[in-house]
Amino acid sequence: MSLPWTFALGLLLGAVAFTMVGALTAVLVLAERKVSARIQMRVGPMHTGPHGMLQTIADMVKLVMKEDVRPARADAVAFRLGPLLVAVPAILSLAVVPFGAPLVMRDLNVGVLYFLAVPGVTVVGLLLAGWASYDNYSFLGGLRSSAQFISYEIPRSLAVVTVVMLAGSLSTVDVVEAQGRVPYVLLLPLSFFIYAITSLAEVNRVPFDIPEAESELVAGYHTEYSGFRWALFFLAEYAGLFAASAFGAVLFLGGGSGPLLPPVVWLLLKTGALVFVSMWIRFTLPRFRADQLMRLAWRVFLPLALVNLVVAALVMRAVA
Amino acid sequence: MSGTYLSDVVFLLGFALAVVVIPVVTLLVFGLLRPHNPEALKAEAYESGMPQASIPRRPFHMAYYNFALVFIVFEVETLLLFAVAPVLKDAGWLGLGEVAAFVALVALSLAYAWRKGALVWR
Amino acid sequence: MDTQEVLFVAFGGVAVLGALYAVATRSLLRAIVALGAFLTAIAGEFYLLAADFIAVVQIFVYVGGIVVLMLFALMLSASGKRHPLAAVDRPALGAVLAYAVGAGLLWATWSTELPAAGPDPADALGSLGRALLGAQLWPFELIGLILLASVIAALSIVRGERQ
Amino acid sequence: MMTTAALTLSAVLFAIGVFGVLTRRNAISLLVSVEIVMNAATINLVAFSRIHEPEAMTGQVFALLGIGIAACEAAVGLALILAVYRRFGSTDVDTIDLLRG
Repeated sequence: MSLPWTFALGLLLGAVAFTMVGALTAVLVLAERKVSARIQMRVGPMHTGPHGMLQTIADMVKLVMKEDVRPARADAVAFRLGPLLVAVPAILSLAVVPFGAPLVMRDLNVGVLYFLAVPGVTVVGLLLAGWASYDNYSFLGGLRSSAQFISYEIPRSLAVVTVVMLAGSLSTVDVVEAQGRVPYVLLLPLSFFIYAITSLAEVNRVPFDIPEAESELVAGYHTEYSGFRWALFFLAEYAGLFAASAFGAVLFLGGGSGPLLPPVVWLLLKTGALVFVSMWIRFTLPRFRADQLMRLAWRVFLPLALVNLVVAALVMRAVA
Repeated sequence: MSGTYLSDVVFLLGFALAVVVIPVVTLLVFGLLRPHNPEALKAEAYESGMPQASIPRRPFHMAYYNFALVFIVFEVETLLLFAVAPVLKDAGWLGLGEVAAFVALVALSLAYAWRKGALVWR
Repeated sequence: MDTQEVLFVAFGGVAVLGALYAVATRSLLRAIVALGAFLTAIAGEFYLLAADFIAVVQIFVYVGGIVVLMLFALMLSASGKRHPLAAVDRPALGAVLAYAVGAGLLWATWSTELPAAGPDPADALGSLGRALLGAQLWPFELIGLILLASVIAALSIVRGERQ
Repeated sequence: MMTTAALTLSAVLFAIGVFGVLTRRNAISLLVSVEIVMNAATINLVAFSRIHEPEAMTGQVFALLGIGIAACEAAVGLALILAVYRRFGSTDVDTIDLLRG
């Protein structure tokens, strides 16, 4: 394919990824409100549209039309940059998900590492947003979120190393191909476990949502944000959840491979299953305390991931 | 697979451009439509209804910095493991031993940080 | 110029502007953000130079790690200051010396006949991994040792200060 | 030619980094400048990797190690800066003159 076409394709798929994340956020927010309502024996939103189906659409209109308030003492540039630096990397990480036709993203030689590296830029955005707001809640929320994010990044990456080891490649397409008929969740159950739990922490989901613990920090780093800038943080959270689930499906559940249905459908089904599990967890488990959270990352998951890596390497060698 | 570097960059540039431009344009366009009524009280920092008790520019918990510090070291070690992971399958017992020695160094760093108490929240 | 060179120059321009802003601005926060932009542009240059692994490592370690560490340090040492500032001192002297260094390097670069770039390896990532486990084994193990040493050093400095 | 372009860019960035190191007094700004210098060096390593035995990847291996060293340097350097800040209440390198007679 000629370069201008590649560029145009990139533009198109970028727009598609953004739209997809937006639509997905709308669906997931509604689903989450309905699922949580069911779990907690309520009915959830009912007024806008049949059974409240159009509630999120109304919310979106409200958000883009809402006044954009900036605290007087905030650092104007960093305050504006923060939400963008949180949302953009989260969506950029979708550029290497092998959805299959018609959503062929890019197969980079280093795709797996790209997926782990790019969302890491989010931390910079969190710190900027929290610091720029000139507000105690935002400041502490930004610090906590970033400390949590970086702590869980290490065991998460170490769990993915085992997948790369087995697949012998850093390309996402190769990883899917290498799984063949046996998905890695069967060969590397511990890696999958570590990946799943640490991913929840990375996207700030319950039980790891201490940075946004309403009872202590109001809304964490986005306390001072309103309107569309606030929506960007929200979008980033769901983009992160979607990307982490899609990668869980690619790395451990065989990606788009499956009988009868086309790959893109299989991948979305597997992703959806992982997203559902995260919602289930959200409304079932209580929140961790900050110290428990950090202890879990460094004193449980990191040693566990190292042991897992060594055992996986030994077993792979012995079998080969 | 070589020779795709240029088109990879071109694709990612297009992708990034779309992902950056869409929110920025949305912000600008709706910036013209949405209300804008600045007011001194509205621009105060939110502190649950009270006036701001302390300024948010103060020394904080050193623990945050300790985590960041240990993080960056382990990050580099993880990336080096990523560099050797794809060839580990064909590297034989010797290659495995070499990587094991490296992992031992990683474990040693972890043990030191653990003993120093850098990995707990105080 | 072909597309590759155009892109290389464009990324280079962003990198130079980011670096200039980072060393010239008085606001420490903006200096660090400009450094982040600079580092991202350099990652693009690495990718164009057929070093995709290095490019991703650059984003991972520099933007996601070192810049974050610098922001933490900035915030820890900013007590009471709304916008921490840092002055530029003796700019004339610095400019003259930097100009001399740069001119010397450029003269050396342009007066040397460089061999043409060889073909990029077919399996670049595999070659990198094999190099680390083969010919470059010592640097690989040594960096593990250096990282261990820096954990010990940095934690000792931080802990020693606390008592 | 890509190699010359890379070396030119590297020389310019190196000079900018040197300017920063010479003119900045704040320790964090100094570290920012040093990172610019380190990156200029890394560009050279990556560019040379393509002209001397591309198959051996020597340049890229050392670029990787250089990034690792930069991370160590930032970790230890910033720990020092914070220790100094807690002792002297400033990150300005000129205020630390206890050894001056």
